[in-house]
Amino acid sequence: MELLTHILGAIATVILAFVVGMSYGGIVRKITARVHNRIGPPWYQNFIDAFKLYGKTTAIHHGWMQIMGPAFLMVSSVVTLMFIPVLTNGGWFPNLNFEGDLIFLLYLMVFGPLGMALGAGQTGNPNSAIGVTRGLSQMVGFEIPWVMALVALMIQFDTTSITGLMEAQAQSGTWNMFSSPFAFIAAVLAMLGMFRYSPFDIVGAPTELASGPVSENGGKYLFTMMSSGSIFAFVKLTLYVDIFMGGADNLVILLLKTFSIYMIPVLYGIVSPRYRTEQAIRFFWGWPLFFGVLALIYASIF
Amino acid sequence: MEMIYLIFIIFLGGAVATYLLGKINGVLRDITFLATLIVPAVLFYTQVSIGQTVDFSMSGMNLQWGITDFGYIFAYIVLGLGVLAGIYAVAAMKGKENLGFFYSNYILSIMAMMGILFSRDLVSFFIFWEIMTWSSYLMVVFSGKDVQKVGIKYFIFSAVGAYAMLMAIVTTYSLTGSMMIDSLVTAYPGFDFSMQLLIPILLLIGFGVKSAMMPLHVWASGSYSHAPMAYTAVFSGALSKMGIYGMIIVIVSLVSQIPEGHWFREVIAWLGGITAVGGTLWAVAQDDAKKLLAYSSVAQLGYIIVGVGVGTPLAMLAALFMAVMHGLFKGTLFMAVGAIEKQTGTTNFTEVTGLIRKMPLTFLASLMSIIALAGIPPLGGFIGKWMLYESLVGSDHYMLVIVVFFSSTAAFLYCYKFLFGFFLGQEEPEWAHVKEAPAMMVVPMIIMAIGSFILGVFPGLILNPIDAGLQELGYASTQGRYWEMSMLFNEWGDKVVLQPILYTIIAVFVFFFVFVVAKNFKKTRYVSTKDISSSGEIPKAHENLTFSRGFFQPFLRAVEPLMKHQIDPLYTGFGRGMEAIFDFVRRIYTGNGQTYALYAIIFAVLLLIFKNQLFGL
Amino acid sequence: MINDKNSQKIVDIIQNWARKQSIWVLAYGTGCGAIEIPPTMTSRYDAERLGVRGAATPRQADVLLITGYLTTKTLKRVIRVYEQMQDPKYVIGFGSCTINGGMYYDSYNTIKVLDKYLPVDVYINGCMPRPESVLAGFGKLQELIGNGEANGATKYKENLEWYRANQKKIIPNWVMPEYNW
Amino acid sequence: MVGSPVLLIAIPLLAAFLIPLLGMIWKELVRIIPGLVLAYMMILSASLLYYVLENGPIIEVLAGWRPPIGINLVFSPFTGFLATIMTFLGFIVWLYSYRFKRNVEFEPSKKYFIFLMMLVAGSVGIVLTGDIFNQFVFIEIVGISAYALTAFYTGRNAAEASFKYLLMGSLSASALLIAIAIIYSQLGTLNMADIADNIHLMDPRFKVIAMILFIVGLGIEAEIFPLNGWAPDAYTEAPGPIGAAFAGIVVKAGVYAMVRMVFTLFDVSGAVDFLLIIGLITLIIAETTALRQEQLKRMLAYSSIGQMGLVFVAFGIGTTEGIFAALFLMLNHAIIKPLLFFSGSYLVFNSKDKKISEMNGLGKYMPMTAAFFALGSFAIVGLPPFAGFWSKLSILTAAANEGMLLIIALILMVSVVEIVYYFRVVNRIYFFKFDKVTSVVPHKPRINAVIAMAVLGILILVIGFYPDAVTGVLHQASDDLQNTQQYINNVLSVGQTLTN
Repeated sequence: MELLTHILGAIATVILAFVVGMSYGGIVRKITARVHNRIGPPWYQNFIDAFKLYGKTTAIHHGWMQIMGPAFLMVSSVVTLMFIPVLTNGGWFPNLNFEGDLIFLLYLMVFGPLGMALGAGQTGNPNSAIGVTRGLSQMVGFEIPWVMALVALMIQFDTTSITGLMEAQAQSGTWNMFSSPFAFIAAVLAMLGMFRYSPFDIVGAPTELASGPVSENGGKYLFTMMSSGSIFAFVKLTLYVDIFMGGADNLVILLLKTFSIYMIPVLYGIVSPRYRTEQAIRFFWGWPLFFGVLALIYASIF
Repeated sequence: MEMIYLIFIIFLGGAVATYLLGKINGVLRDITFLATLIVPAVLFYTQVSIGQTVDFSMSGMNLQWGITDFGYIFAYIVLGLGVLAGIYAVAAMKGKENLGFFYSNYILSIMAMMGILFSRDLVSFFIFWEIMTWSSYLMVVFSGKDVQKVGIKYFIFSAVGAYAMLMAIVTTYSLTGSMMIDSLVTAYPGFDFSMQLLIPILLLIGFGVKSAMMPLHVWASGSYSHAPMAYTAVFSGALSKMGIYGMIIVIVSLVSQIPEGHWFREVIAWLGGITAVGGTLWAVAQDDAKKLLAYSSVAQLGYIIVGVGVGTPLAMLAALFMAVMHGLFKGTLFMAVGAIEKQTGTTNFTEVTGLIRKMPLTFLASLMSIIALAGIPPLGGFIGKWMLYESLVGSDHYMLVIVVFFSSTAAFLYCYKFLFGFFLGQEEPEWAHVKEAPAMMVVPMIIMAIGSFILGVFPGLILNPIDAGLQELGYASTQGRYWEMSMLFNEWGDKVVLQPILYTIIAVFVFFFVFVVAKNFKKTRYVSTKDISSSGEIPKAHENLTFSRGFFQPFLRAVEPLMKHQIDPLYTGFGRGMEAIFDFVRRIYTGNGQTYALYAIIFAVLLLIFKNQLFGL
Repeated sequence: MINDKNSQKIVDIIQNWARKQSIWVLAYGTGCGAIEIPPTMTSRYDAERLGVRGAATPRQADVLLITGYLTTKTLKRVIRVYEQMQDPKYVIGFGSCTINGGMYYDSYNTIKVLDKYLPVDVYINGCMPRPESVLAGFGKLQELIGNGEANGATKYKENLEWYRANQKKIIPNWVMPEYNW
Repeated sequence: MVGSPVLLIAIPLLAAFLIPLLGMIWKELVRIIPGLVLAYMMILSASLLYYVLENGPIIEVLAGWRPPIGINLVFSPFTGFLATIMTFLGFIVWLYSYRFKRNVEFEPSKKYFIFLMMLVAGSVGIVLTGDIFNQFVFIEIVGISAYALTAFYTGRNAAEASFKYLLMGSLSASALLIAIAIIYSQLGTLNMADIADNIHLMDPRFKVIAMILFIVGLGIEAEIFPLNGWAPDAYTEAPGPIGAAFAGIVVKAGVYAMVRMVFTLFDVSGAVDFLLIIGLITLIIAETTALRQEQLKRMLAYSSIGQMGLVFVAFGIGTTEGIFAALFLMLNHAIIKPLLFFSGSYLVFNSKDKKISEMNGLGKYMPMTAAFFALGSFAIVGLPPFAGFWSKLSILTAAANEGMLLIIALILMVSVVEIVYYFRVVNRIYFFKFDKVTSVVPHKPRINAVIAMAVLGILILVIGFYPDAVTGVLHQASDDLQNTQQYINNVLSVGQTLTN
């Protein structure tokens, strides 16, 4: 019975993540359009796009790794989702979130992009490979402040578990974004890179790289990537909410918090042009790193 | 006869027999070679028990051989990798010249490594250490490429390390009057402070060279890449671990006994961290797979050194676990490179591409090993890294954890480069003829890849012996505190359960593969990699669109300041300078008899002048 | 269940609705018409509100936009791009040049009638067509898609030999992969 | 007791005079007789050594004149050990060069074998004699045969090398003669034991001058820096096996004389430390010079000098362990360096200019020779499990026991240099492509040469794997050298007993 709850809960989580992620994507498009003084597509535009992509034929492949790539990505997103506490007390989504910790999560999150990169590599399109190298390079950039922020939290609360961090926030009554502000700043700056909006959209850069890694993938491949990307966005946002904003007791609060934090990279991105790769890396090794170090010092002092 | 002697006699006899049979019959030689590896391995695991020792005396010194719990961990690596790489070597080296020499050297290295693990005294330790050094040196120069540069560099560094160690050994002997490692450990706290510092430093120079610790690592990239890949698997996988083995003994048994040891360990840990970062960055910059893996080995050994330097029980578990894992996955990767080299004749990423459909099994093995190397769950590499991070955070090494994490993240870059460079990208007609490597090469790779998978899911299999080994060194048992058979905990009570991860991954994967991808698989057809969207152009057969040159150029530009300062030119400059000085010294011998006679007279006069100082009269 | 004809119809209706709401355009900037795309996409006319969006590669695109005159040299590339696109796919002929050559009616090296070489679903008249007409063209295409009448790709498949013959007349050195989906 | 130590000197000298006569009967006898003589010497010396180890030293009085007046031979564990090495090496050199220059004229080969025999006999004489003037005579015998052998290949270079050697040899002889004269004038005796017994009576000023002259004179023979300028030329220009004989026999005799002088003859306090210093300087200069050599034999020569420096360092440590280590190193050097010279001379034989750079890839064409050279290189740089390791280890332990950490570090650094130049050669021989342009078709070693090399090679391995085979002898020998008083007593007691 418990197993059934687990499975059903897992499916519910995936659906929730998919829906929320996709809607957020649509909303972002809408917001972007409004900022550009346009009307923009409806908020459900992403669902239509996804459905259309799923309906397209997928007539070709360049080898089995291209097929596996999106599958890897999806697996990674869903498995990562399984280890994220969606709601504070588990609630409707009793996943595996009490059995993992942050470091594990960090590495699990890499699994998908690497698989995806392999898939992109097999297509033989140079743009794909270039996009992948950019993405990996950028990842090295933002991982440093991000990990610094996480380590600062770990030190501060003597736990590496996400649930542990949430409990610690619940006990102290303040969110981590207030109790360890530097870590929050570093993490938020790292988040700019993590979401790959402008100015850090160097991976897909449509005008330079013809959308980069996905340039050979249409139809169902693209659908898989799109939906796993949405799930992934949800995962990241929930993770931020969990570790910096005390988690969420119910769905409404979860949506509020995630949306508000999501606006940071989105709004920053709308008004930004694109960086070159090395500029992006150096950006992350500038102020974000500084705040990361501050966070570490702060955490080790207090 | 004592089983321990028997093992070494088989090794030695086998080495000689293999060499001699190599002159007569190839098949017989191969069989002898494999038998010489497998029989002692079987004897070792069945007949030799931990704690069993033999004593003998040589040149007036009492020596002792016997395996400890701690050595047993490394014996797993040495013999396991030795046998598997040996099987691989038979197929990989087929058709090469001078195979008897290669095989007997191979056996000698394995023997020397086992000897190191067996040695309970410093003299036999040193003897086996040197045998290991020169046998591996002969392997490095086996290919005949850059012999004077790479080979000599390796040997000079090894010699410097070994001689530093020898100095420590004789100093120990003069201080304790015994060559036993145990007596050194017992007597160490009683030494005066300078000796307490000198002996570990000298020993660590020796071990640091073998384990490629910065700044003693400069030999590694050349040597790893110049030795035949069949041997490099052992070289990087097992031989470098001997440095770790010694380092752990020194740090845990000696340095920890003194109050200043704390700082010592910090230095070692930081050296390890710097090694990891430097190795990784240089690996990213390489265009040759051998070089890439060589630098990657340096980096991985850096992690292990970090663990050793930190030295909490969890860190030691991590270090040793990573040592085992590194043997597995780096062995596999070097083997894969060897297979590719054999099938294509090159190991350069800019030349060979798109082998995935030609060598799928090699790709599979490489993929699993790379996942393990990158530390991505659910393969074994993750366990080691996870434990290392936990231990670093837990022991307040905040900056070090960032350094290690940076290195580990940057490792994804070269991981991808390796897979992409060889297996992905355009399939060129140039490589259309390439076939999968022979079964004897593929099977060991697959076995080892599966091994790293199994250890990823059931780390307890190897953590158990590691725990026993650590107790041998004086650590309290960690049983149940950090790990179970398939579960890991940290000191703060969190845990990672490995099997659910595996199940989840498999379940989701199967779901997507079956219902999303495989359902449509029939409808899709394979098109060649020339059929890509490249602005409407149709790439010609000879047009290679693979992106392989300057692969991580932007990244390298970004990290340029970190890579600008190399230690290698310093050594080269030092070497050059020394040679120049020597050349100057050489001119003392003018070749002129009159000068020599003059020297003699000057010498006599000088002696007369300084007779009071010299002879005290 | 998909095989069932009626349910297939329902699925088709839903899918067609989705397709018409989501048009990913590969703007092949062959001629001067490409200059009209930016105003169409940006704030004044904002085609995105109709679901029209640029696609970077033919693999992802639904609509191939031939913006203006097409030289004989470019034709081969355009055909290649079209054949790389995944079904369902549509072609919009943009500007007079694609209809009858326009001002290049007597040029030796432009394609006069695009329809002889690629199956055009919707023409947008004008030289240049203003963004309003472009939007009207997209609206027409959406209408066709919604009705299931935008079947240029099917036409191309059925009359492949005729198209090929025409294409080969223009392109002397015909080295192309076989088009077989 | 199987024979008298006198025979070790008398028989070869006698044979040397008889050989030309016997050669008239059958030419081959010129080659065979020296072999028989050397074999006899080897067996005699070994059996005497065995006897001596059991029963204590033999003091042989010549012509009935008792010590301290007459000349006496001392066959103690120390001297006997050295004599055995020398005779053994003499035999090995003969074996190696038995067919040496088979096709050349009768006359050169006659010279060659006669001088070889005299070289061995003279060296054994230097070691065995208990009389300094007699020692001087033997040094001259060795010197004359060595000059002649150096100039064996009649040519410009050989003549020049020989002349340099002669020049330095004359200097050495003059210095020694003056020193002997000073001692005789002061003490009125030439017997070593007697001198040692009465040295405290000597005026310190004269004593020091005598000793300095001794050091200069013997230092030339023992190749200490800066008196060793002749050595590289002589080693290079002499035939290969003679180089081996120089390294294995002649230098050993010089070292012996030097050590005997320092340890037994004079009671000067700083002399042992002086050995250490001069040994270190010699070691460092020679090894660094060897690194930059282009000719193989010259490199081996400098390496040989360096090893001698190391021997002096070991002696200079001054403890029994140090002496033990020095003797061990002498033994190892005596088997390893000839092996290197033997195999090296075949490598040189196959290169036009004797240059190292011309030996590319010879290992493939001369596997045996190259293997022996590699074995020798491995052994001489002190890699276990070969012989050289144990002597290096014992030197270092001896130094460590005296707390000489700096010296250990210096020795080890120099060892690294040594490794570099030896491995450069080994690399070339084995791992470079065979270069037809600079090399002629390789001459392969003859069977007798292979046997000679194999014997040495096996010895290296035996000592390497089982050093206890020789350590017993070495311990006794080092005790013997260390114990000066016993030496004096032994020798003089023979005189006493005869007087009574």
